[in-house]
Amino acid sequence: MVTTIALHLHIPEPVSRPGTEADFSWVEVPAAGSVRRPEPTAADEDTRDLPYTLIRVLDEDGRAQGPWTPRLTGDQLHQGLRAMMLTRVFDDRLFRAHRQGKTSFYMKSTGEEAIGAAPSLALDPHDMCFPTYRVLSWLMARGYPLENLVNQIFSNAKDPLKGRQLPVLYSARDYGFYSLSGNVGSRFGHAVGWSMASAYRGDTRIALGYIGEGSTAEGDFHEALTFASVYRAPVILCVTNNQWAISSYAGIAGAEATTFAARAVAYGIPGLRVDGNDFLAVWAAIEWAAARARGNCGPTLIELFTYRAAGHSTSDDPTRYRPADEAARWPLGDPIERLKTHLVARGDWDDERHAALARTLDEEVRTAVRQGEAVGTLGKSKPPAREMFEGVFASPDWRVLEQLRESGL
Amino acid sequence: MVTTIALHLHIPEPVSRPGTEADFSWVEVPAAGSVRRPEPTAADEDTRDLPYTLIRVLDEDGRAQGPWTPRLTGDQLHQGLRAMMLTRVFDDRLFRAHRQGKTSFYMKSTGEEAIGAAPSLALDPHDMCFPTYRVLSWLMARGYPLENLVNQIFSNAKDPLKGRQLPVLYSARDYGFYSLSGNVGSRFGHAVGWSMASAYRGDTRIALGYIGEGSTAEGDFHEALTFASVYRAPVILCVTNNQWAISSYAGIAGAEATTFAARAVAYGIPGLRVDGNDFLAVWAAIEWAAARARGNCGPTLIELFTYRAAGHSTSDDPTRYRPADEAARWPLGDPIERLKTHLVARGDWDDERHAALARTLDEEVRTAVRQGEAVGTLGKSKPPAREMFEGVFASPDWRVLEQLRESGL
Amino acid sequence: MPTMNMVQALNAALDCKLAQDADCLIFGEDVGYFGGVFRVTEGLQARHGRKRCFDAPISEGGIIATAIGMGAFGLRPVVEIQFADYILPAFDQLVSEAARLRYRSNGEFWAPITVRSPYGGGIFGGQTHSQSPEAIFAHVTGLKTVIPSNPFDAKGLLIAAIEDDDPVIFLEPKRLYNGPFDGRHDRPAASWADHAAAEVPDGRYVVPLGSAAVVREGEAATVLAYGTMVHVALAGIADSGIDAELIDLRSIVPLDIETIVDSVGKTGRCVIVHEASRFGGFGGELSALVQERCFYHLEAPIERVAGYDIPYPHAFEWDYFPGPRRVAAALARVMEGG
Amino acid sequence: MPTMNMVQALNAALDCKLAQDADCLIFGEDVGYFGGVFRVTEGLQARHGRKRCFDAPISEGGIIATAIGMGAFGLRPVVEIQFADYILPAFDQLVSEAARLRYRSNGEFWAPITVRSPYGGGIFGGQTHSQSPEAIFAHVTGLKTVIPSNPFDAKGLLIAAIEDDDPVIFLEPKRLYNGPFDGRHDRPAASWADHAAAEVPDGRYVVPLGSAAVVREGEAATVLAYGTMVHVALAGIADSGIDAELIDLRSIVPLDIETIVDSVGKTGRCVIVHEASRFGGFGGELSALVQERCFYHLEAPIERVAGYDIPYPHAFEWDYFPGPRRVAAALARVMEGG
Ligand SMILES: Cc1ncc(C[n+]2csc(CCOP(=O)(O)OP(=O)(O)O)c2C)c(N)n1
Ligand SMILES: Cc1ncc(C[n+]2csc(CCOP(=O)(O)OP(=O)(O)O)c2C)c(N)n1
Ligand SMILES: [Mg+2]
Ligand SMILES: [Mg+2]
Repeated sequence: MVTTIALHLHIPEPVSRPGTEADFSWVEVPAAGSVRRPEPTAADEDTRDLPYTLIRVLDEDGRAQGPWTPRLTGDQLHQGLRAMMLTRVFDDRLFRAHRQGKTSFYMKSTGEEAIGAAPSLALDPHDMCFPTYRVLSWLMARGYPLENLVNQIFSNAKDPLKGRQLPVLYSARDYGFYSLSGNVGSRFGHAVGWSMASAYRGDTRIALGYIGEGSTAEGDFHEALTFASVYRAPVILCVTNNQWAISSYAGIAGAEATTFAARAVAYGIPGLRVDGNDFLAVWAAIEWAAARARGNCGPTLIELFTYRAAGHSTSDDPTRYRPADEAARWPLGDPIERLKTHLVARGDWDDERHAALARTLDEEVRTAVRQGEAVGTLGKSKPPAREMFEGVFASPDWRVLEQLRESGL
Repeated sequence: MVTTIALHLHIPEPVSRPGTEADFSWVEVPAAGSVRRPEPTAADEDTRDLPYTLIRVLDEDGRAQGPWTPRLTGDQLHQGLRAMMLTRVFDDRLFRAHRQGKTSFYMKSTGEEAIGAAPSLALDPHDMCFPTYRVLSWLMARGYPLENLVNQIFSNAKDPLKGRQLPVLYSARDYGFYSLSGNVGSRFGHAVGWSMASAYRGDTRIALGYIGEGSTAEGDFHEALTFASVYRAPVILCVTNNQWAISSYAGIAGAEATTFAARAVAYGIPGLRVDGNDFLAVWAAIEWAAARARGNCGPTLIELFTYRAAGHSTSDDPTRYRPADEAARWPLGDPIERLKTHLVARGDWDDERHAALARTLDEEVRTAVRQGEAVGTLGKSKPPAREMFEGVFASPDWRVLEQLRESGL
Repeated sequence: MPTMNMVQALNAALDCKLAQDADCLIFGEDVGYFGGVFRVTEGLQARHGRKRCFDAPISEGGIIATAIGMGAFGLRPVVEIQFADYILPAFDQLVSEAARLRYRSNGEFWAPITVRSPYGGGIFGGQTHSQSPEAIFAHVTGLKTVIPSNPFDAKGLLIAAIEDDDPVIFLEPKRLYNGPFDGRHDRPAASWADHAAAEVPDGRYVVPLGSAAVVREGEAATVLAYGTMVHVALAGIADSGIDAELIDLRSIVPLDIETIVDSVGKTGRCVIVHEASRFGGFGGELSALVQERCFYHLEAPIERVAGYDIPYPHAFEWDYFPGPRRVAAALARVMEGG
Repeated sequence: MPTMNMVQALNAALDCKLAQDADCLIFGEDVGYFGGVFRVTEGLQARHGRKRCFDAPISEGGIIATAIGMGAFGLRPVVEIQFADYILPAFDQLVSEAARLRYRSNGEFWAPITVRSPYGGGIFGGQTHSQSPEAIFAHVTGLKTVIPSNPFDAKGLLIAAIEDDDPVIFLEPKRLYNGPFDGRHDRPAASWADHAAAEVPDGRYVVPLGSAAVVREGEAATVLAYGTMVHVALAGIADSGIDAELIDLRSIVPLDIETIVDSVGKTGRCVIVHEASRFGGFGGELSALVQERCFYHLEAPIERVAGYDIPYPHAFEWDYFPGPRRVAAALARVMEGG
C-alpha cells in the first residue's frame, strides 16, 4: 500500500496573475435566499453545513429573499447606505491626500463597506467592536466626527491620539471601537476577554472581533477561538475574507483546502459564510450571532466573503501581483450599488436622491478635510512634542521625566 | 429577537472530582470494526464524519474486526507487545528511582504505550517522530539502548545529552526521535517543516508529530496545521487525548464542545479519531495517514483517544483533582492487556510466554538500572562540568571561553 | 502576626484582593480546583467561587490576550503563567498589546493586569524551568516588573501590583517559596519560620512599586540584587567579611535609582548580582546607570555576578547557579580596585 | 564593480546563495511572486523557481517553526519577517527552540536558519514599524544577531549568516535601504551611489560575523554604533569637531570585544549610540563591558545616546529619533569629563 513515489512540495498559486484575465469561475454563488436559517439557539451539529455555502439575501434585482432577510426599517437602510457611501468618499479623498504629502499613510476599505456598517448599526451602542484597519465604515455608521479622523490622518495638533499612532489606527471608545495597532490579529483575543468580562459581571454587552483572512494564520486566531469556545464567550468573531493579504492570495492562508467559516467546526461552534457585499446578509448574520451570544449560547464565527477592491495601502500597487481587471470581475458586485438597488426596489430611493446624498457627503468630507488642513497637515502641525512623554504609564516614572528634561522639549 | 437576560460565564468542570465515583458514561464506544474506512486518497469532504466516531479494531474478545484491521505479522505484534511491556516496566522502575533520590524527575506513560509503539513500528526507520515526553514506547519499539535512558535519567557521567537536559527529555536522532524540550507544543511545527523539507528535496521520508490534548490550545498547534494544510506537507499530526493536562481535564482544552479530531475540519484535512488503547487501530490509522502523506495527498490529524493512568509526573498527585478510581473505570481498557488478548486469540501467545517475557524485560531493566547506578545516580556522578560550556554555538565565542576560565572548571 | 512562607503570603494577597474587589479574578493553567502547581492559589476557588479563580487552556498567549480584554472592560485580572520560561509564547501580547494599549489609545483603554510567574533556578528544573527573563521585560516601555524576595514583600508587592493600573510582570523566585535559600545547597534548607520578613500582617497592605530596600547597611561596597540573589548576596557578604551594603531592588521597573545612587555614592564600589545569563542581562543596565551617575565616586570597576552565557544546564545546577562564593570573590575584587 | 543600494546588495546575496546551494530556500510573507514589501526578494522566484522562494501564511511563529524543522532536516532556510516589530509572535520559537536545539540535543539537531527583518525608524512607520528589538535577542544564549550598515557589508554579512550553522537574526536598517541616512532629515536624501561601501563585488564573499569595522579612526573618543546609527554618528562626530573613532559593530552577537577595548583603551572616552529605547537596551551591555574592561583608562563617564523610554511615537519621529545633534552633545560631554 505504501507507494514510494518522490514527495513534492505544493506551493499554492492564484488562478490569475498580471497579464492574464481575472478568473472567478471557482466562486460558487448560491441563489439569494437559498440557504436555510436554523434558530440562533441551534446546536453546533445542526449548523455544520453552513460553512460550505454562502448566505445571501439580495438577489440580482435587489430584492430581499429567503429566511435570512432581516426586518429593517427604511431608516436603518438609509443609515447603512449613508455610512457606506461616506466611507467610500472619505477613502478616496484621503487616499489622494497621501499623494499630496498631507499624511504619511492611508488604507482604503473600498468594496468592503458593508462589513463594518451593517454590524455597527445592528449591534447595541454599548457593545464593543475590536476592529481591523479596514472597518472605517463602523465609525461612519455611528457618526464619529470626520474631523477626528482627518486630524489623526494628518497627525496634526488636534490628532485625538496626540500623534502617537499611525493614521487609520484609530481608537474611539465611545463609539464602541477598540484601539487599533499595527500588529495584525493580536486583538482578536481581546474581544473574547472583553466579552468574558461582560459575562463575568452578568452584564448584557457583547463583543465583535474582526480579523483578515490572511491574519487567521496567526496563533492569536486559534487562541481566541479556543477561549471563546471553552468559556462560551458572548462574542462574534468575523473573518473578513477579502481574497488578498497584501500580495498573498487567500490560498496562502488556507483557502485552497476549505473555507474560513469551516474553522468554526474545529471549535464546535457555528460558522456562517456570508456574502460580505450584501448589506442585508451581513446584518442578518450578525443579528443571528448576537442573539446567540446574548442568549448565553456562546460564540459564532462568521466569514465575510468579499473583495479588497483597492490596493492594500498607500504603499501598495496591486497591479504587480493580480490582474488589473480583478476588481471589476468580482462576482458579488459592489455593496453600495447593491444596497442602493434594494432601496430603489423597495420604492424608497432613486437616482436623484442618491446623487444628492453623494454631493452632501462629498461636501461633508471636504469640510472636514479643510478643517484638518486649517489645523495643519503632516509635518506642518503636530501636538506639542513634550506630549510624547506622557501616557506610558498612568503616572510617569523618573526615566521619562529626566528624558523630557534632557530633550529640551 | 434580542433577549436581555444577564450573561453568564461558563467554566467547564469535569463530571467527577475526588470523593465522588468516576463516571465515563459520556464516552461513546462504537463497536470494533463498525467505522468505515475510506481510501487513503479520499478527498477531505469524504472524511468529515470520521472525527465524530472512534476507530476501533479489537473487540472485547481480542479479535480484530472490520476494514481498519491492519495486516500484521506475528513478529510485528510481538514487537509491539514487547515495546509496550518494556515501557511499563521501565516506567515503574524509574518512577521508583525518583522516590529513592536517584533522579530529579520522571514521567510515566502508563496506559498510553500503544500510541508510541504502533507508529514506531508502522513507520519507516528514516521517518522522523517529533515526540512529546509521553511516547517513550517509540524508543522502546526501536531498541534504543536502555542504558542511554537510565544514564540521562540519572544525569550521570554517561548521560548521552551530557547533563544538559532534564530526565525524560530525550533526543535520539538515529532512532527517528527528535529533541524534546520542556515547552509543550513548540515542536509541532518542526514536524511540518521537516516534512516540507523532505518534499522540497523530492525525498520519501515523512514526519509524525505528537501533541497533548491540553497543548492543542497553544498557537503553535494552529500554525503547524495551517502550514501543513497550505503546503500539503507529508506529515501525520497526532493529538494524544489522555483526558488530562496536569490537573485540567480535557474540557479546559475544548473537549466539551467537540472532539480534537474535529480540529482537522478547520484545515480541510482528514481527522481520524482512534481508540488509542487499541494497538491495531493506532497502527491502522497511522498506516492510512502515512499512505496519504507518501502519496502527496497531504497531512492527516489523528486524535488518539486514551487515558493518562498515572500522575502527570513525579511532582504530581492526581488524587487531589480526580477520583481515585478513574483509571480503573476507563472504558477502553489497557493497551497491553488488549494486545495480549489479541495474540492469545490468534493462537500466538499464552500466559506463560507472557509471564516469561515480563521476567525477561524486568531483568533487562534491572540490568540497565544497575549499570546506571554503577556509573552513578543524580548528584553522585555527572559529566565533566566544563562540558556545560560547550555546544551553545557550533564553535564557542569569547564569552563562554572567558567564563569557562573564570569558573575555574 | 502569622508567620508565612512565600507561597502562603502570595495566597494571602490574592485572597485579600478577591475578597475586597469584585472585579478582581484569577485564571491560569491549573490554578482553579487544584490550586496551582506551586499551590499559590490553593483554596481560592473553594472560597471565592469558580468564576473568581479558574483553569485556563494551555495557551499563554491566549491567557494574556484574554486578560487584556478583561482589563479593557474594567476588570482587574491576575493570571498565572506556570513557569516564567513559558511567558515567551505570550511575549507579543505583553509587548505589543498590554504595554502599549494606554499610550497608543491616548488613555482610552489600558490593561491593569498582573502576570504572576515563578522564575529562577535552584530546583533542578533544567533549561525550561529555571530561567530568569526579567531583562527582556525591563526593556519594554510600558511594562512594570516586580520581584519580591521574602513573604512580607511578596504580599505587599503583589497587592500593589494588582492595584496598579498598568501591566505588571510579577516574578516569584520559586526557590524562595519555602525558605530563604542562600545558595548553600549543601547545607540543610532554611525555613521562613525563623526569618523576620516572614511575619505577614493580616489584611491589606502595600509595599509600593519602585522602592528598594536596604537589607544590610554597609560602608565598603554596594551590592545590588533581587529575588533569590538577595539571600545569596547576604551569604556572600558574610563570607567575604566585607562591610557591604545590600540593596534589594524589589522592582526593576520602576527602579529606585535614588537608593542605588546614594549607596554607591557613599561606598564607591558596586557588585551587581543576578541569576540570568550575563550578556544583555539587567546587570548591564544597572552597571551603566551606576557608572553614569556615580562615575566620579567609583574606586573600582563595577562587577557583575551572573549566570554564564549558556542555557541553564540541568546536571550542573550548582556549577551554574551564582552562589555566595562568586559574590564574595567579586566583592574581594572590587575592594582591590582603586 | 557594480554600485548597489542595500536592497540590491541583499538581493544579490540571496541570489548567490540560491544559485550555489540547492538546500538554501526562502520564504516569508509576500516574498514570492511579489518580491517582498521592501523588494529584497524581487525576481528570485522568477529566477529560481517557486519552491525556492515562496509566500508564507501570516504567522511569524509558524514561519520560524517551519524553518527550524527544515533546518533540522538539513536545509538552510532564509526567512523574512516583514517588520522586526513582528518577530515577537515568534519569540518563543526563536528562544526556546532555535537557540537551544543544538545545546539541548548535544549536537544531534541544530537550526541553521537566517531570519531577515527590516528594523528601525526614520520612515514615519509609527509604533509597530519602527522598533529596534536587538537587545532582547542579544540576551538569548544561542542566537546570533547581525546588523549591517552599508551595501558591501550587507551582502557579505548575509552570506556569512546563511552559511553559519547557528540561528542568525539579521536586522536590516530599513532607513538605509535606499541611502546612507545620517539623521539630517531636513536635508535632501543621500544616495548610495556616491558611497564607497556601495561597491559590491559580484559572486560570493563574506564579511565574517563578529568583526567590527573601524569606520573612522580617531584619538579623542570612541563611538560605538550599528545600523543607521553608524551614519548618524559619523554626522554627529563631524558636527562636534571632535576627533572621535567610530566603530561599526556589524554584529552584536558575536561581539568584537577586542576592537572595542582597543579603541577605548586608546581614547579613554566612549559614546554608545542606538535607536532602541535606552533602559535595558544593548547600550547597557556595551557600557558595562567597556567599564569592566577599560575602567582605568576611562576619563569620563560613558555616555549612551538612545531612544527615549517611550513607545515609538509616530508624529514625533524627529523628536524621538536619536540624531547627530544628540551624538555631538554626548561627545562634547565625554570630552569635558576627567
Ligand atoms: C503580526 C504582523 N505580521 C505582519 C504584518 C504585516 N502586514 C500588515 S497587513 C498584512 C496583510 C493582512 O492581510 P489580511 O489579514 O487578509 O487583511 P487585509 O489587509 O486583507 O484587510 C500584513 C502581512 C503585521 N502588520 N502584523
Ligand atoms: C509552553 C508551556 N506551558 C506550560 C507548560 C507546563 N506544563 C507542562 S506539561 C503540561 C500539561 C500538558 O498536558 P497535555 O498536553 O494534555 O499532555 P499530557 O501531559 O497529558 O501528556 C503543562 C501545562 C509547559 N511545559 N510549556
Ligand atoms: Mg485579506
Ligand atoms: Mg493530556
